[in-house]
Amino acid sequence: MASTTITNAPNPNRRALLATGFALAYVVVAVLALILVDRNSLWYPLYNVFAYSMYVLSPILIISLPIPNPIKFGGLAILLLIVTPMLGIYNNSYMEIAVQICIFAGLALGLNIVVGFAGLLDLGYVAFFAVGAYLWAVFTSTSETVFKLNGWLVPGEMFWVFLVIGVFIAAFVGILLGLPVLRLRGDYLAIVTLGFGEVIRILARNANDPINITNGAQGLIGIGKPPVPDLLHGITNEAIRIMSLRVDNPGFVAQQLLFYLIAVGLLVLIIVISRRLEDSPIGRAWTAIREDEVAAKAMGVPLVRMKLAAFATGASFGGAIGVLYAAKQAFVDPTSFVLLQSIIILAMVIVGGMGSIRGVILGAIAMTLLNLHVLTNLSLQLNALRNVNFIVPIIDFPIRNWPNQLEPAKYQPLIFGLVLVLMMIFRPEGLMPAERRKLELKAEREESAGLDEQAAPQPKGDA
Amino acid sequence: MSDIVLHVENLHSYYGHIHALKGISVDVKKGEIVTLIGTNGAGKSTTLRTISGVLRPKRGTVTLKGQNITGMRPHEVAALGVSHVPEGRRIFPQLTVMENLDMGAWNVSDKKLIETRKEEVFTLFPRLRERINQLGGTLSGGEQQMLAIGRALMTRPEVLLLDEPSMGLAPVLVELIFDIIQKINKEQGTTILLVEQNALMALEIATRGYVLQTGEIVMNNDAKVLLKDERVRKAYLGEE
Amino acid sequence: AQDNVIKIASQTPLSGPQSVLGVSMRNAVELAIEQLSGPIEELGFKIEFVPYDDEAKPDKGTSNANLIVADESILVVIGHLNSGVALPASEVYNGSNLAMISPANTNPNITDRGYPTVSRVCGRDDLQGPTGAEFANQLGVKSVYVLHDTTAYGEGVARFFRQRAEELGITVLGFEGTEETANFDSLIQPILALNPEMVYFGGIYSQMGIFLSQARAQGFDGLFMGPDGTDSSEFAQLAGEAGVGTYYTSVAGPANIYPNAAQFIEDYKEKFGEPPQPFAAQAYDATAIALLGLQSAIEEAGGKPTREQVAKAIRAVTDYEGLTGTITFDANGDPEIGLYYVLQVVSADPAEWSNNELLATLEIPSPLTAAAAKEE
Amino acid sequence: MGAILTVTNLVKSFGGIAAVRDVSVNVEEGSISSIIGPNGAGKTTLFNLLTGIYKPDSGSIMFNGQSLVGKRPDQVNKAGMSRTFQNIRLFPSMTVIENVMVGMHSRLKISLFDAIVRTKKFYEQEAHVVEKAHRLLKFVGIDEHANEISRNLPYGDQRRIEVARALASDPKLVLLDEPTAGMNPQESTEAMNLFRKIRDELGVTVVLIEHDMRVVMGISEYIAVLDYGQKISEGTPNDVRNDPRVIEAYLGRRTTSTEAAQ
Amino acid sequence: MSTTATVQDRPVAPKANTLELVQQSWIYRFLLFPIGQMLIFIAGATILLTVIAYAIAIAFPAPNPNIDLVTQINRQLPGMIISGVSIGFVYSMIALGYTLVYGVLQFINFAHSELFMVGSATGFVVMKALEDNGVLKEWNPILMILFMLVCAMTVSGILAMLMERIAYRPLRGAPRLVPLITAIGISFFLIDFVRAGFAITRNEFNLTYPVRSLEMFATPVRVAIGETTVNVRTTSIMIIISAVIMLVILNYIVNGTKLGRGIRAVAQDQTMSGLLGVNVNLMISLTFLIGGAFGGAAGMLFGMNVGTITPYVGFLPGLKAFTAAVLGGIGNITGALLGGLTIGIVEAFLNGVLVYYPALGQRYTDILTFSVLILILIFRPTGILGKRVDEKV
Ligand SMILES: Nc1ncnc2c1ncn2[C@@H]1O[C@H](COP(=O)(O)OP(=O)(O)OP(=O)(O)O)[C@@H](O)[C@H]1O
Ligand SMILES: Nc1ncnc2c1ncn2[C@@H]1O[C@H](COP(=O)(O)OP(=O)(O)OP(=O)(O)O)[C@@H](O)[C@H]1O
Ligand SMILES: [Mg+2]
Ligand SMILES: [Mg+2]
Repeated sequence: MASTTITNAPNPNRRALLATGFALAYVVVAVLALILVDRNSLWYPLYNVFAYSMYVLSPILIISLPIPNPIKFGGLAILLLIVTPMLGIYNNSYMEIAVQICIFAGLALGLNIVVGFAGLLDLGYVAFFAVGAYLWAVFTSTSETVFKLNGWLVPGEMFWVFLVIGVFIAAFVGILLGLPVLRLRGDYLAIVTLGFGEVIRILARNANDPINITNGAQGLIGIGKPPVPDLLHGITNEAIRIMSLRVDNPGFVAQQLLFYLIAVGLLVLIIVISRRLEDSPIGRAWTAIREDEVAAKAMGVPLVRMKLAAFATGASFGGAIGVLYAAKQAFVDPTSFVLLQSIIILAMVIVGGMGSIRGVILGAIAMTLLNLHVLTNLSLQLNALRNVNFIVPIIDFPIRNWPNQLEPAKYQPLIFGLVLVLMMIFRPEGLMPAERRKLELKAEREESAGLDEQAAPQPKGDA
Repeated sequence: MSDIVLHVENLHSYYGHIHALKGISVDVKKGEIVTLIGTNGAGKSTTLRTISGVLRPKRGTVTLKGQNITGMRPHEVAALGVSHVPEGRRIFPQLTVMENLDMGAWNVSDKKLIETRKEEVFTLFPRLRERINQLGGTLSGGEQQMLAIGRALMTRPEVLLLDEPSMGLAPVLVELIFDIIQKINKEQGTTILLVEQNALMALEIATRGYVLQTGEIVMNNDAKVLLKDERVRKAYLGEE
Repeated sequence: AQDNVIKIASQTPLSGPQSVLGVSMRNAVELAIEQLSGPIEELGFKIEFVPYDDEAKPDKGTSNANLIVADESILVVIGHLNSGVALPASEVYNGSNLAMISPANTNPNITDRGYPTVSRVCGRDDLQGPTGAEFANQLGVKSVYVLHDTTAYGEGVARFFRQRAEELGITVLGFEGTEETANFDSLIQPILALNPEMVYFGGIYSQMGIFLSQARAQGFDGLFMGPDGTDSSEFAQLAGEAGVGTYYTSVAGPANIYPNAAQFIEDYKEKFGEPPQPFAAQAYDATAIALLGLQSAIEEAGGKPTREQVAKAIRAVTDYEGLTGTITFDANGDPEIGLYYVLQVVSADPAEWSNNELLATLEIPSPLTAAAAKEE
Repeated sequence: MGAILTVTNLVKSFGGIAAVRDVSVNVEEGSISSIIGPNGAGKTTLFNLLTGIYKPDSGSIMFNGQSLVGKRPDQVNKAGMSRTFQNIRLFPSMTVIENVMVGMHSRLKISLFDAIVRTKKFYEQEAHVVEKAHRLLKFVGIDEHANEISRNLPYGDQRRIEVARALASDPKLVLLDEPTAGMNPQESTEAMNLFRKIRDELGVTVVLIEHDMRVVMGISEYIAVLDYGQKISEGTPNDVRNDPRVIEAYLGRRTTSTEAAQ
Repeated sequence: MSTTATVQDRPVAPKANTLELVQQSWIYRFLLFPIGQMLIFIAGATILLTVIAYAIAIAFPAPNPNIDLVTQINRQLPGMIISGVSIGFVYSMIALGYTLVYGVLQFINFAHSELFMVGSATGFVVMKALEDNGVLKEWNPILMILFMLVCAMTVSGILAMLMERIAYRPLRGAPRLVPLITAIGISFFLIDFVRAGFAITRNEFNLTYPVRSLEMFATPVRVAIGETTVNVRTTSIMIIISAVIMLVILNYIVNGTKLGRGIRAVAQDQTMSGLLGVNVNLMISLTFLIGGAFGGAAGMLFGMNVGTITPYVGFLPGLKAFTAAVLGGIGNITGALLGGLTIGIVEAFLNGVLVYYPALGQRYTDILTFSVLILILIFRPTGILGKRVDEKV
């Protein structure tokens, strides 16, 4: 984009070289840290917190390197398509978190189109995710739904077709929702989307009576998975052999690997589409709408059509991810699509940096790690220390005396909330803000040093 | 120098990285009308905003009647008798005309006094009396400007900071506003610091003037002298 | 390095609104390991306990499940509270042949999938619900209003109750689900207007207790019945006098009859300073079975067993005399014979909870066992 | 040349306030015209009605042979009428050139598909858009600031961006609402030259609202005067300047005399 | 000053007549008018919904042959109205907090529902303490409720102020979504903090108000209408009375006092208010204090009414109240009031009728309530009372 400013470092070549060297060293250290550790050691959980978090952040590091694109993307491809799968086979939990990160990053990017690009606050984004998930689920679940009773089920091979159908259905639902409500402003839109999210969830929960479509609160079990190609089985077995691992069920690992590859593929596709839309007349129109709706429409931007495009695009990402999610979880029930989920996805967008693709991904990584990895492992660490009756040196405090009530596992929401608050207070522009937003925010905050000015530039005359 | 009401020395203000004021010094004596003129973006409004505390300066001091008020918050400055009518009038759109005036009297607790002052304002601007219960946001531009000035007068300020009171007004109203400024100054003895694009008219009613250019004062003299100055005439009065 | 360490994991909600139950289950597992791992330690192995928090969320549960299977020293999982979490998580466990014993998932689907790794020590909704209906019929109830909490558990058991009740000729005046946890006014109005002889609430004590106290305060004077989610002294606390006379079905033996159970409650209180909640006794039993299975697997393997061996050994445990009855698993992992009890609350005092009156005991075979019996 | 814009009996009221009552105006193609009048006379409201931001209560707007009543703002823009705002309304955190590029939106033919797949058409059009935006920025004289964030530019330059943005959709007519408000005399002289250039070089009809009589009288060929929502006078600058009703309601005696002196 | 005269060419407003004098009087503006408005609205809404309910009952008889819908509605009607109105007032009081803060800072304070929760928890703690000290039965019930109200309002109000000071003030000037996320963070934090607090000190977090031990609250008032007797809980009546009193007071504060004018001014233009001498930060703090206090009061009243609360109790009423605030026109105080009542009453009626159609049931109440919301917003995009601001360009 024309706006990006070029850093004028004294010697860009040397800088690039240095940075690349650093990144390389970083990745190598992270990978070694992950494979060389003794998994039975006392401090493993804590260690794991750092080692894996470090590793997961490496794609962002590589993306930010000031080196030519082919090299950058080559490196990234190696990292994502070779190193991560190997690590994932070596330790399945790494693959799991990687898949979850891809899923949430994809969702966050979808919401980013709506909130970050077009500036429409959508609090019910999870509805589109649900649409995608239920779409695949009802057609493959072994639960006793009308689909099964009437023999409408489809085999796992159809996954790919449904991925595409999911995109369109979700986009369609997005438009359906958008048509009546897009004339609403800001917070009015927020409440309606929130309501819509709840409506979809309530429908999913209740559409088991009188006709059983979704199996209601029981959820749909035994959802189909895309068949694993032989090649992938081969690769997995080979990898297991090379690393001389003892794996109980290689087929399961291969399946996980397949999901990982699909998730990465989808995510890359979503990133590319986001990028291209952002840097196009459509992206410019979205920004214009976000900044000044009246001026935008007076300058010839058709508001409703552009907003619908944003809704539909964001929704379609959610739909595709939903199909993947259903297949991966093999189980779908309404509790995965609660308001809280929408809010967490929104938090990813904002914590990362609204409108910044890289930032949003980072936000998704940070929040997913925090939720699934960091807090869990900290609890495990405490538990491990308790099991060996560890005595904290210096203060001579036996961990075992640590009251049961104060176990960190019980305080995950508390810690999570605190982290959110602190992150926003110290980095209100997000972890990796979009260039545009950074400027915007800086100006505003400097000014509010004295007193808070109106966000818009000084009105010059009125009436 | 005891008659200096407002003393501004070597003021530096920033908007982010933009260095908007680069060492401004201004003195205003009691009962004077002093005008700041200058091109767009010269920093005139910024000077007023720094004085009234909307912006905090990086360096420099603002002294009001011998008291250092640098970096005070706007409501504290206002309590000391400084009224600032900012650019763009800033009427409270959802308050009625009456309530807007009441807001002006925020620091006055004597109810009777408030009533008398309102009367004074209505005498100055009979048009406002007709619109007592109209919402501020629906007034026309000129009416809003009257209301903004009237609101600022509710405290009987010692110092009135006026930022482009004539902007966007019909010629007939421009005249009216200038007349009123003079009247306030003469009848109530209010000291006025006036920022104007309409340099000609401003200099005509002012005692002294300062010329600003990109954040610095480039000229500073009696209004009469400035009016005759070659450069001023050329740059700010639009003469070829 | 530590090849002699065997870990037992638990996965239950430790945070969030359902943490009361989840924590209690986790505590019971810890208690069981502490009390019962002696024989295994004699074999030279150390049992470690690793509790995980599934937050009652399927994603979190699945992701934890992957963490769990990645830790090779974990050989058994005790969990979960919610069927919605157990179903996807057990897919992961099963994928790695890791045995899961469920103390609380009464949803039929848990075992109906026929996984060799997945067993449960609790009853099934499709047996417990009907038990309640049968009992209501015995009481001579003619009309009933059925409520549930819209969860897989609550709705499941309520449906089976309704189905059986209709078969028995009881008029079902209404069937409603609610997410509400505090203000039940709008639920109560139509019930008062319909005036059913009994209200059946498929859910958990925290919701039922509040509902019942409000319903009584507004003049509902019919009978009230719930499933095993009722079985907590907290119910008496919440419902107060309104709760006295409440019927509930349970799969856990009442403490005042089973000396083991009484002892368990005492030990639990002593260790954790509070009474155990519903499903704690089942969690204790599940752990005990896990330990038995481990022991025989170790003995068989002559060293550290594989997960597959452990899962097999657990299934092979027969006639385990637990707090909640005698358990032998069928091929799907259900207890062959489920014991279902019907009890009645006798006092508003929580301390009196263990004295609740046992009205009936039913032995119901699991579907698989029943089918086998029919064939013979 | 005939009238490019014909407004007949336009009426608009807000609640009880009749902002525009029965206004009829003709704008000749290729002319520079002004609308003046006291504050609150309904000038801006008239612009808002023309550009579809407000819907008229009654009356007709014929522009370039088609009726604009009931058209949305973006449709009006596409039909060839573009505008600036009384309170500058740029997209504050977009760069200068991006602002102008947004102005071209109604002339672009890009679908989501083109943007995602990056068809040849897309690249060609983007190249054209950038080139044309630079041309317009040169035209108004701020091309050197093309890549700056627009909110950081001084006020006068922001006005120019607005003009360039308004011209980006190749309009036949531009409406400029107080384009020289807050400018000093020297700057407004430059602005006047720019408006002439718009008409002379681009052949775009110009209609402005102004309170600065020097500008109004200096460049308008035709002036309409509104007061309380009604047209009270119209004609050449000379006609209007000497109309007693205009002097009474709007000009005031002193302005008339100072201006005469210049 | 010859020019002054030329501007004054519009007729002067006519002299006020007696009706206008009455309308300007204090009693009318701050007592009769707001209460009248509430009554008329409640009456209108219930009559409308009653008619609809009967129409539905006659047009679509219940599928269950054992049930005659018209009789059912006859029996339920008084109960539905009272429960709808009382929960409606609870929503209104919470919605006010959303609306006040929104009016001043233009952001949705998602943590507001937790102020409600903290209020209800405070009410519990106070009442429990009274019981433990044996004074519960001795105190005059009205006095006791007042005392509990004051405690709940103080705690929630101060908490709201702290929240603003710590988590929102540093973010002023940041994009609007940023404080939204901090608010969500605070919400998580507060819920878990309260849960942990009670879990540690009392080993449980189901908090049962000791209302049952009080004669006055334990037994409902029985009102016989025709052959049906209706049980009305004293606590419901208490909610309605307290809410009306408090709403009248709030209306007076906001529209009739200098403080209120200051708050409204800050809501519209902070800089300008500062320039006129208003301590902007103080006004914002006070706004949070008032909003928080109302949330706290609602929480305590709600707690007494339902008997048992948990740290998670804020979510649903919070969501409904947020909806109510938007429905009424966010930023508009009367709007919040009417929005809350609308949602409460509509919900009560939907619940009361839907229950008889097994294919629908109460589980669809929320969907239908949202449909009502969407429908209203489609026709009035800024809520019932929101001003239709065609943005002035
Ligand atoms: N809110 C703001 N953010 C960033 N820069 C600003 C802001 N306000 C003013 N500036 C910059 O500060 C400088 C001085 O502006 P100021 O408004 O004081 O000028 P001025 O002399 O009042 O001009 P004008 O006649 O246009 O009102 C200008 O370069 C302007 O671009
Ligand atoms: N959206 C609106 N709602 C209510 N009243 C409005 C609205 N827009 C304009 N008005 C009223 O219509 C009248 C005409 O306003 P308009 O802005 O058109 O005046 P103007 O001629 O442009 O004045 P100025 O020269 O001060 O800009 C004014 O009384 C104004 O208050
Ligand atoms: Mg200025
Ligand atoms: Mg105008």
